[in-house]
Amino acid sequence: MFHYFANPTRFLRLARAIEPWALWLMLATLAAGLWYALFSSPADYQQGHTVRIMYIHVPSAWMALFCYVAMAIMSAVSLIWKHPLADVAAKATAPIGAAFTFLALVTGSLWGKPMWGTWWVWDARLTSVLVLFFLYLGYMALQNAFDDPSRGARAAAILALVGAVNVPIIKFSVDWWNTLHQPASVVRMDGPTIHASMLTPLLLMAVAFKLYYVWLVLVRMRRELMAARLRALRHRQAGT
Amino acid sequence: MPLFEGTDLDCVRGERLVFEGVRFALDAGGALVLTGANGSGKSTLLRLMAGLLRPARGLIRWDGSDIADGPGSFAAAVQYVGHADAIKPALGVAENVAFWASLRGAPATNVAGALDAFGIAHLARLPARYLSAGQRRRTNLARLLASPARLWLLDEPTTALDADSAARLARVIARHRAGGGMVVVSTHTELGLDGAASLDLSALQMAAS
Amino acid sequence: MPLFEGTDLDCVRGERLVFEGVRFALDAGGALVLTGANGSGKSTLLRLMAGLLRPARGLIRWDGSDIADGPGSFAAAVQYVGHADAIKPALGVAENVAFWASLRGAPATNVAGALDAFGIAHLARLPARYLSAGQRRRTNLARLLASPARLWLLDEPTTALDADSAARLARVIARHRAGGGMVVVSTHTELGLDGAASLDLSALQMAAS
Amino acid sequence: MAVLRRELALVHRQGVDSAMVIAFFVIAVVLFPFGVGPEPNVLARIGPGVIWVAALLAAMLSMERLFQSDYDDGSLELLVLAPSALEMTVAAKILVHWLTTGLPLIVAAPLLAVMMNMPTDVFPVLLATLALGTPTLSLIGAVGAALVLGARRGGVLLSLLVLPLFIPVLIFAVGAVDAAAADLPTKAQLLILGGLLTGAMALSPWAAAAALRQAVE
Amino acid sequence: MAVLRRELALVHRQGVDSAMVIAFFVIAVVLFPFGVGPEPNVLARIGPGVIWVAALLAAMLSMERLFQSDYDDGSLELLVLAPSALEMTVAAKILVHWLTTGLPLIVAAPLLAVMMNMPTDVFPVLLATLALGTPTLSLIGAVGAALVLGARRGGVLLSLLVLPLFIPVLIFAVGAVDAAAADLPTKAQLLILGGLLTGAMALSPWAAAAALRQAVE
Ligand code: HEM
Ligand SMILES: Nc1ncnc2c1ncn2[C@@H]1O[C@H](COP(=O)(O)OP(=O)(O)OP(=O)(O)O)[C@@H](O)[C@H]1O
Ligand SMILES: Nc1ncnc2c1ncn2[C@@H]1O[C@H](COP(=O)(O)OP(=O)(O)OP(=O)(O)O)[C@@H](O)[C@H]1O
Ligand SMILES: [Mg+2]
Ligand SMILES: [Mg+2]
Repeated sequence: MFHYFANPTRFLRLARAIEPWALWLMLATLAAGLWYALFSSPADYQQGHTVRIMYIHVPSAWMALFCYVAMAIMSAVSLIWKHPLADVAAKATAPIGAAFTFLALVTGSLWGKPMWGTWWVWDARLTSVLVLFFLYLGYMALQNAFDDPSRGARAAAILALVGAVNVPIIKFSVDWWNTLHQPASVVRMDGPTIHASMLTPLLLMAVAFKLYYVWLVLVRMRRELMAARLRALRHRQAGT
Repeated sequence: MPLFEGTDLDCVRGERLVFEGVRFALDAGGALVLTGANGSGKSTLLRLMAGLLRPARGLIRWDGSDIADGPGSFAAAVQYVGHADAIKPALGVAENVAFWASLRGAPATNVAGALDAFGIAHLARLPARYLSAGQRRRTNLARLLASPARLWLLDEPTTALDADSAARLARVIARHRAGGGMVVVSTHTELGLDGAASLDLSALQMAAS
Repeated sequence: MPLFEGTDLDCVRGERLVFEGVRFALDAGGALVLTGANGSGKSTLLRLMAGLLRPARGLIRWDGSDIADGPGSFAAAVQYVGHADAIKPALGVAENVAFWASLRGAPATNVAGALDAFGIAHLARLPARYLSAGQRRRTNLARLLASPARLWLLDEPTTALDADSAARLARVIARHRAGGGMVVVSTHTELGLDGAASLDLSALQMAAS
Repeated sequence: MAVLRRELALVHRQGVDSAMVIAFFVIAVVLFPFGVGPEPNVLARIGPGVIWVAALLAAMLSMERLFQSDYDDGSLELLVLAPSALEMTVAAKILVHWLTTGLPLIVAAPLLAVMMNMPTDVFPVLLATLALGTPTLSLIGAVGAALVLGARRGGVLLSLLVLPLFIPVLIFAVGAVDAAAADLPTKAQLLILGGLLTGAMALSPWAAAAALRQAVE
Repeated sequence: MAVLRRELALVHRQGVDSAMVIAFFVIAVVLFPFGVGPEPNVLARIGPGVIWVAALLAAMLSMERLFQSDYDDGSLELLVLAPSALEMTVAAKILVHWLTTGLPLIVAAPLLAVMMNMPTDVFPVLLATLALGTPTLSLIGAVGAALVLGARRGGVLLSLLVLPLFIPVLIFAVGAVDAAAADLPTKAQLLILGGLLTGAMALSPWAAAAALRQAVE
């Protein structure tokens, strides 16, 4: 029976090899990014020092979207090709994405107070991000709600795919509706429109966040695989 | 007077008369096999005997007193195994059986032996959600041994059982009767109970109509 | 190449391996009887054959093409009767059967004959909530005749049936096979199917371990 | 359309369902004056929100059973196996759900609006939002109901999955009614509600069918 | 106390239930700002009402399944037949229901009160009303849950039966919080809530047990 629960040995080996690199690179870019962000980049001529919230807010907002897209893609892979690792990866991604979304919400709302004079408005961007956060929570709840883990994984995968319609809504909400929130200035068709002195730390922070994700997702996947192996062992001992 | 008896029982379900004038009597060590075509009223009679239904007419007496007369010694003396399984998928097999035993005040030490008697000792710690139809039924039957009761009411107990388990059940019933227990069982197949009385509900219906 | 065949089937349920290396083949007019102890995987194999479950390894082919390859001719060719009844208590017996027939595109005129074949024509207008266990099962089996299908998958179909109905079922199956139909049936009792192949899942498990 | 006929027959045979949904809706709305106190201007202010939140909860509550009984009694397996497309079956079930729960809400809404002291000239907009919004609720809810089949505490889980997706409907619907109350144009919000409905119609039967297929595994 | 142990084991084994109830409670409360608009003074005004209505709906939603699974799988028949008193069994189930749904609500309430902009000095009163009120909800709800066993669309029917009985609890609880907000004495309302709780404790296990007995016929 080993071929199904067989340890994806190759994956485990690869993961163990990548993890330290990801961790150290992440720490290095994070340190550089923070230094630029806090000391080397200028304060905005309108916003003053509050602009520095951007270096957390924007990368975490990007990560919130990135994690969801990754989760949806892996869900599709697991539904269509039934690749067992895809399930594990999607499952490992969800809480990370939820945490980044939470971070984007909190920093955004901290930023909103000085900029817009309120913590929260019900505009399209903010509302759709909140929906994204709830989607993450629903995904995790659904996954744990079944007696049979593989059933939970399949149901949650479908939810992830359905929820994917929210992603373009978040991305383009600022263009489709006139919102308080400002439109894209980095990721756009005609190239970035912000100054290099702000772009550098922003990109550094974005890379650091990505690396953090890579490291954490690998660690979580390894842990999940161990747990699955343990379960299989217990089933075998339980008889039949 | 027999220990367990019913006299002139009529039963109405959903405004329809299921049977009338049924009578039975059972003494220590006795067995009663209910047979009859589908819909002749076997399950209905068993529910009457358990006290889940009330007869429209007639009396069922345990040890001389009407079983409908509130909680008496009867509740402690009877165990009922119906079509439904009463098994919680989230709990282990042994936990399921142990719960019903402790609810009836029996010690948890009986459980292992009960599982063993039905050949499911190796499944004891498996969550019940993983059981097949026959394994579920055996778990359900293990309840009978986990807490002692004089009277067993079994509704088609061999459903979903393989031949080996059906033989085990026959042995378990024989031992129960040898110890003074009684059993009423409905069935469509041959159970192999020695010296059992039998009540054919189809024949009764013919006679009535 | 046989009309319906499975090769090297492994099945995993709830992270547990149920069986491995099962193979079967069935041709027009053929019958396959699944036997084996409780928990040996009969119901699981039937669900695989119906396409409700996917095998972890191996292929099931109908008329040469994999049944997992989207909706093909297979869906129209197969009828499955599982442990559950699929009967709505609020609808009448005939209405219940007629719904499943019309869902499969069969005319409603078949229904009366189907009920008659299982001896429940007199119950046609009764709401299904009043049925006994055996009457429900017969209603469920009547589906088979109400809309024609080449392949019948029956999971312990004689459960709760009285002797008379079991004989009716055997006749119905024989007629179906004589017309070129096929049947796969799991059972713990003797069904009396002539010239049926049989697959003992318990024996298979022994051999594997 | 055998499914449509059976579902309608079931609803008809089982009688009082729609009446119950209306009753729930009314009771939930009536609870608010109890909870908030009967000051007319506060009530009028929160009126559209309360009516819509109640509609949402009513839809969710009645949603839970959409596939549950079919799942429990084995009908679902047969529906999945049937040669007719599962997507159509699902669409028929959703349609019947809306006819028996959404439509009654629309009928009952004006009464509640009067109770909540809302000005009569916003009624047409309120009804328009309900007409566009409640089918969306049924469609989205069906996906959720299909996903939670067999889960523990399905009801609560369903609310977790579905309420966030209901939020956009709620916001734009209440936005439209509030705009109408302030004599502003409501076309934008109604268009968005229409868009949500179209999107849900396009996606939800497929998603729900996929969820049902994996539920019977 | 076998029942108590089994129920707790089931809850424990099935894991995230209480978390889900909290989540529902939070989402339902959060819906209101969506529906009503986020003006701080309006929110503070309707805060206690919204929190209590949400608590009520959360209790009701989780209530529905209290006896349902036992009914469906035949456990209920055995519980009725068992020699131990059915009333005690019912009381144990109600206790576990409260521990897993009522208690978490009390824990989550301060958070929501902050979100609704309620002044911090009414928190003790809010918590006191929840502590006295939520067990009453569990007790009343259990009777309703027992009564609707086997009914179609049990969920909606249950809400119809139970919500009217919940209203007195709602009124006095919100009354107490409002009084606290206005610096008035709250003892009277809290005493009434205590009285309702005592009455419910005395009556409900018997009523629920009687309802269960007739449900298995
Ligand atoms: C809770 C409130 C907020 C939320 C949920 C939120 C959400 C987001 C999201 C999801 C993105 C990524 C968009 C994309 O990839 O195209 C983003 C980007 C951004 N946000 Fe926010 N935001 C919030 C508040 C704010 C505030 C108050 C400001 C400052 C005025 C702000 C400024 C920005 C900027 C400058 C970007 C980068 C846009 C770009 O260059 O692509 N956000 N926000
Ligand atoms: N949903 C499920 N999840 C995980 N394992 C399951 C599931 N259903 C059944 N099993 C396991 O698969 C094995 C085969 O079950 P199956 O129901 O196919 O047996 P069966 O041969 O039909 O037995 P029976 O004669 O008792 O009906 C059993 O050991 C059972 O524990
Ligand atoms: N809940 C009910 N309400 C009304 N009538 C019922 C009910 N349950 C069963 N009946 C009717 O009572 C009669 C006897 O049913 P019962 O279940 O006792 O039959 P049975 O002998 O056990 O049959 P089987 O062999 O099929 O299990 C049947 O004709 C049935 O239609
Ligand atoms: Mg019977
Ligand atoms: Mg089986």
